[in-house]
Amino acid sequence: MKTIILAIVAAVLLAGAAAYLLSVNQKPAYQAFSTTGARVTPTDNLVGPNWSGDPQGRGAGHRG
Amino acid sequence: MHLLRIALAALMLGGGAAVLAQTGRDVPPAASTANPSGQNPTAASVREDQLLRELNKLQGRVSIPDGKAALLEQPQGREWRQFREGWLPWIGGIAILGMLLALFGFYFTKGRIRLDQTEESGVKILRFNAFERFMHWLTAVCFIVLALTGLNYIFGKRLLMPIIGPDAFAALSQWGKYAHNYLAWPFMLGLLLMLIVWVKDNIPNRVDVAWIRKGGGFLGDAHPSAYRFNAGQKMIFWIVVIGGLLMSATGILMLFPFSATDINGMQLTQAVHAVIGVLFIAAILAHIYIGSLGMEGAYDAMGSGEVDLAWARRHHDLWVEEQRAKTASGPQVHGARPVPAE
Amino acid sequence: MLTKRKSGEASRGKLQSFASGLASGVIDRRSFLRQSGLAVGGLAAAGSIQLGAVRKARAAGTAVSGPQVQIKKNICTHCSVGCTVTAEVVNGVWVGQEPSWDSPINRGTHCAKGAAIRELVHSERRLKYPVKLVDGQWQRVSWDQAINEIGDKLLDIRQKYGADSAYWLGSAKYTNEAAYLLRKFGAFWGTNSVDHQARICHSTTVAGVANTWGYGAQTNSYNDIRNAKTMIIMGGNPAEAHPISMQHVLSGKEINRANMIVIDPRFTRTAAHATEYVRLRSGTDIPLVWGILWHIFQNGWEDKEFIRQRVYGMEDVRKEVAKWTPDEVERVTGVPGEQLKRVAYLFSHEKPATVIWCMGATQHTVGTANVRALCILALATGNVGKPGTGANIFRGHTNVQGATDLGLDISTLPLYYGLVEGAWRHWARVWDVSYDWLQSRFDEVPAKAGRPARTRKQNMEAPGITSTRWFDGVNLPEDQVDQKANIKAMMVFGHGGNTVTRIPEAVEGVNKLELLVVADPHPTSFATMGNRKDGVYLLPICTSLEMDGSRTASNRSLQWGEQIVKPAFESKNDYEFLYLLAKKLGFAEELFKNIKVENNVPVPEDILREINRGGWSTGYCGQSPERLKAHMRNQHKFDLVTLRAPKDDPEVGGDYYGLPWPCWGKPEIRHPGTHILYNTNLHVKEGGGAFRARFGVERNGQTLLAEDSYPVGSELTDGYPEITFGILKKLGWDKDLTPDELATIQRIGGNNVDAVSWAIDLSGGIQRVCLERGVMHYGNGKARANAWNLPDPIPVHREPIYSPKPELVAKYPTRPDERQFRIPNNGFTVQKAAVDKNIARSFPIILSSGRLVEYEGGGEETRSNPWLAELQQDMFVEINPADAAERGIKDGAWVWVLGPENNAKTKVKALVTERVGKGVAWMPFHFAGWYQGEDHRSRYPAGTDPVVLGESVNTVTTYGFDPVTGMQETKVTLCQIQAA
Amino acid sequence: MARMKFLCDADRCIECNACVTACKNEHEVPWGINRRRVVTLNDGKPSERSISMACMHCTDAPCAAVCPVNCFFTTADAVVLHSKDLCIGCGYCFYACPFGAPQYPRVGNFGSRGKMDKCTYCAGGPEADLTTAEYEKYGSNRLAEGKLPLCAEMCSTKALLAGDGEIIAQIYKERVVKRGYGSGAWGWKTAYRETVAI
Repeated sequence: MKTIILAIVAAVLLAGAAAYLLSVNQKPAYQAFSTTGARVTPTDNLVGPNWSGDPQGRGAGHRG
Repeated sequence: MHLLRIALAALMLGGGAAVLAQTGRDVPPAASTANPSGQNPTAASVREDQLLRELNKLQGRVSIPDGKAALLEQPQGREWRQFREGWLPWIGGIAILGMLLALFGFYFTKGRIRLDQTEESGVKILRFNAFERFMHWLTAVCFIVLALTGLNYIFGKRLLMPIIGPDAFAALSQWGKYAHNYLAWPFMLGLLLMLIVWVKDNIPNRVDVAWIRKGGGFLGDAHPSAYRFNAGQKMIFWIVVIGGLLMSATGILMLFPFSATDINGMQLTQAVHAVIGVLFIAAILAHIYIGSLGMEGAYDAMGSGEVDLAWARRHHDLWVEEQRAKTASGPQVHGARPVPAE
Repeated sequence: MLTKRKSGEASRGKLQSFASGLASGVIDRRSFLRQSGLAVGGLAAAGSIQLGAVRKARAAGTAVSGPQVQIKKNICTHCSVGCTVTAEVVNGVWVGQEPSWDSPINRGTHCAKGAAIRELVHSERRLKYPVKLVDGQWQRVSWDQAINEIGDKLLDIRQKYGADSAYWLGSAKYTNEAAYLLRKFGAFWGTNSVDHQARICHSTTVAGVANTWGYGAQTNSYNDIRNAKTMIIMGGNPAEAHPISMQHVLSGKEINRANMIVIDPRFTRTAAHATEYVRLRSGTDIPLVWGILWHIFQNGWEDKEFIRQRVYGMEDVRKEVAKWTPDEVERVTGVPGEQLKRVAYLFSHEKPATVIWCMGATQHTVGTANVRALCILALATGNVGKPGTGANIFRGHTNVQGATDLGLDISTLPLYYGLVEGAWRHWARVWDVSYDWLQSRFDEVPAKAGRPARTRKQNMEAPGITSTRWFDGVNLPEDQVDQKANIKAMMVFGHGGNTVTRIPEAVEGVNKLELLVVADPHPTSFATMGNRKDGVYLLPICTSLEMDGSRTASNRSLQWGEQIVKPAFESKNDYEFLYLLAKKLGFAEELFKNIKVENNVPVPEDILREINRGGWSTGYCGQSPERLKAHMRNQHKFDLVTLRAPKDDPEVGGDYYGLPWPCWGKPEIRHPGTHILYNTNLHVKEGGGAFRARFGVERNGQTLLAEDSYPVGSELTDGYPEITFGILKKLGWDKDLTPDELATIQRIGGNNVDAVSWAIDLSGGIQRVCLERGVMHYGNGKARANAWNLPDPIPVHREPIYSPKPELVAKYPTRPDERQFRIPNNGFTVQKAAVDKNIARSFPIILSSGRLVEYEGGGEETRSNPWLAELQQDMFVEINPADAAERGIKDGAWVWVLGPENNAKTKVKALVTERVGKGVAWMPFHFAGWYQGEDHRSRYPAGTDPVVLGESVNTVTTYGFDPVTGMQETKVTLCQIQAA
Repeated sequence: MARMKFLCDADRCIECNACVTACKNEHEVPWGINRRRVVTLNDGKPSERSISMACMHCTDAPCAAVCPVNCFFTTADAVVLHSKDLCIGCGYCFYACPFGAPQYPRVGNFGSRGKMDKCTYCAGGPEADLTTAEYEKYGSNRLAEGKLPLCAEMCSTKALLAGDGEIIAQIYKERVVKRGYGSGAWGWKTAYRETVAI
């Protein structure tokens, strides 16, 4: 049983690491779709203040 | 329905997710000559029906950086929907319920394979070391969660949502998606480790052929000899490896959408991922059955890692001899504690 | 990151029914809402989130259409089509735009810029407060301090160098009132160097067309194009420059199954809808038009009767056209003869036919000749002065027509009076200032480099320096500039720094200036040019949407725009700034003598009334503020095709929409305006007219007056000269004048009363009397196919300065070098040098430039609008696949475009397309902020840099100016492109 | 009850992008999210045509079918809307959509793309009509104000028609009869399984 527990812990840790790496690789649309010629000031209607698209949550936002 | 045919074909070939990098070819102009001067642009207009017949999707030019927006129309979206909402639930349902029924039927007809007395010598032999068990359980745990969350995409809204309601189901699915995306990585890691560690013991050889001819002992009562892994175990190994790699490849492609292929490629990737997924789940159900309920004492191999020497001599005789030859001081004995067979 | 679900009220029971409801397919939103636990109550909490100021107003009303919404109507400030903008304002914040269904011009529609115009008034990239450049850094200053320092510096420059050393670069985005005010301001300051974007837009059109048949403006209108059976769109891309005009063009094309012939070196979005596309080599417009005329004269398809009655000098044209046989035309233009024959047949048979042109015809060293050739084509086929015909000149900016009319032009005073003494005396009377005082404001010019000196009077009557060459006025050696001293101060109002050719030399000019003032909603590229450390002021001026005023659309209709919101941030409107500056410079009292000023802001209605009091020559006398506002209230009453309101309507009965000038007489006589110019099928009181008899009555034994052709209902049934008081007496009509009209004429005439013409009679009596008798007071003359006072009386083909075919330059050279507008125009020398250095081999690709629909003008304003900037984020060059393949250039890759002068280079993206032919490249001209590969974003004051920056095409464009108007040659030069 | 549809008359569309910026203006759509865009086929050649495309609000919408959380609903006048509260941002609707309508606030990987946003036919979302909450999540609700989508109302050449399917089909048919040419109701066969017979 000990190895199973160990496996679960390892899985969760690795998943956490993957989550972090994946969210770091994630870009808001205003960055992904603007070229070197543009300096964009993001606005957040329709996508919520923290770009998650979730209008309620106030999670870590990519403001400005 | 050509999408499904491709999906099945890809499955048959066992080829990895067909990475179809269909670059957007320009639409063949009706009358493109070197110099358009003198032509009648109004009459030369492209027509939708003609274009769709020739190219089956309409690719153009847009001035915004998002290249995907240049795809005006891809009717394959409806075909993919037909596969995902029509075929896939049936394939999944038949595969999984079928396997469950099969196992259920087998259990109630052949019953549990009991350890007979000759296989309880009270002496243990190490079957799998700690690391092997760790990597197995790492992969297995992740697989279970991935399977459940994966099935949730297909059957969640049909079975679970009516029970717990859309809000809770949406939250669950959101969590399911995160779990699926992030636990996929430990699963792939575990898969890789298993491949590396066990591949040498899973190369099929003559002994396996004989094993299969005897139906693995199910038909007659004689126990065909086997090395560390018998043919059945080798089969499940290769199913896990090939299926796992296919799932990983298509999974990564889907996790980074449009990085390697266009939208039709993504549709196909999802189709392959889903079909192989349900079949993979079916296969693993059998593995879980035989490794736990189906055969008494089998769980210990992966539970504590030690099995009874007599059981081992019966089921994996050639493996025991190898072990004895390797360790001149006789079989690995861990402590003199006799462990009662559960 | 757990997404927080609804707060606990999602009861299981309600959700249960939701799922089953879903299974049954369509459910309406109300039930979806109820079943899924998103009951209205649960959402009130979501509404409590604090958001930006704009939405706070929106939060005030539950919806935009709540009771507090005020509707304000103004006119789009971008192009000259004149679309009405309907704004929804809540608590002084502009929260939404609605389609302006009532306007007969745009009927609810907009283009990309019009639909995004709300962003301009609260754009966070606006210049928010005055700034001053202090040792290389932008420093915030107050308005008072800025005006004080600028005023002192101007007075200092005036004292040291003279009035001509301050250049007043006005704007085509001005309202009519502001444009008139700036021209008057320039006159009171004492210089004729007051110009604006018309110089680089249709200056050649105004000169060429005015010298053909009287007025240099669109003869018909966008709506009238719906009547056309054939339309030639030559050197114009209305699909990108005037999108709403395409609503009328395409509707007309559909309703009449009309022929839409597009002649352009580039296969534009307009050409995509043509029924015949003609691709010619850039700069060969005249050979092409003569090629068409060759077929018309060859087959006798011309309208002989029309030519006999109303055209002078067509036989000279026949001689020139005879030279242009189909194979010579093909050799020069690249267009096969057979195709031009088809075009000639359609244009001369399937009538009414109209000619539409834009910058493609005007921005050449032969611009004036180009437009005259087009007019002659229309005249030869009788396609002028009737519905569906005429020269539909699509003007560029929102009020380039009005600003041109009201004098922002170095060669005239408001309303085309010119700079002769009679014009100055007319305006002195209207402005109620003494002519001598005005004369005293001008410099005396000493003799220089062999040129005789000029008295104040002579200098007062000499045109200034064109806006296309302001930096030559700064850079050239002192003795080459024919005024007291070089230009030392640039006062830039609403004008981009990147729309004039030869930017490297403009940068040098900016460095040499002693004072640069930019009064604009945005800093413009002027703020980034050169490496100045001081002497630059940026003053925030609000857009025309934030102030009242009228603007003249391309079809000569005037529309009144009401203020939508107060000027944003610390910006002031043009009237207030000009008032404050005039006060500082000491002539505010004279300038605003009969214009009411309320707490520093002159009242626009008063300015328009002064324009009405002086606007007799061009018919700007009938458009009173009250009548214009009545039109804006009753837009829905005007017909879609005739633009006319029903006769019996109390407020706007019988008027054409916007009282298109000329609108004769005083507002009281309610002249309806003139929808179609030179239309002899209507009574002059109904908007009829004839060609102006402004070139005399007779020449070389031939009459210049119309022959048995006259406006319907005219008492004079033949050609007649301009009407003066003397002629009125000869006709015995002077008894119709009222006593005070007579008194005014006598006061004006002084000892030569008979010479008082219809244009300087401030009482309007002569006009009133003539109108009553069906006579057009500006005469009934012939249009001139031969304009003997212009450099090329009959338009002649001349190769562009940088021609890709050196062998043709010998046969068709440009005009010899000559001094024009106070500085030398060495076009001939430059062309010869280009041929000698074989520029065409090292710079083999023809470079043309033009419009994008998403941007406008210099682009600073539209590139600061994120909704537009997102659609065009990179400056690019269109290059033909064959040329790209030769140079290993892929679509979307970075390339260098190299220009033949100043070894200029620009780093842009390549757009590989067949839109341009082999050996041709095209670039938009709206970008700025990058310069020869360097990104100058940091040079803008903090936070005012536009969203999108890029290289300016005019960095690589070259020398070349039209002899008549100084127009630049941005439509054709040479370049080399190489992968970056 | 009306069956709302879009029809873009490609023989009038001049790619002026008024529909795009009108949508951006009306709903304050952020940079990077393109509810509507204009695609030009055969760009630069005589057969070139531009078509404005957002969401066609399909009959039996593929997006609604494949959504793992069933967050879509179709209103009585056949406008396909969705709830951003239920959406888990999985991106399946984008694969199913024949017209590429769904947009996502974040781009990069499948993981956390945020809630899908798409053209709402100016009909808002499940929130109560004309409330601030609706505006923040779905934009304005013109249909509730008795108006039509602003993209079609402001189209410079009246190429983009919006409203009841029969009415706009009739308008388009009359145009084609009068002018003698028409490249067809783009996307109708795929979206509505029927097209305008010209």
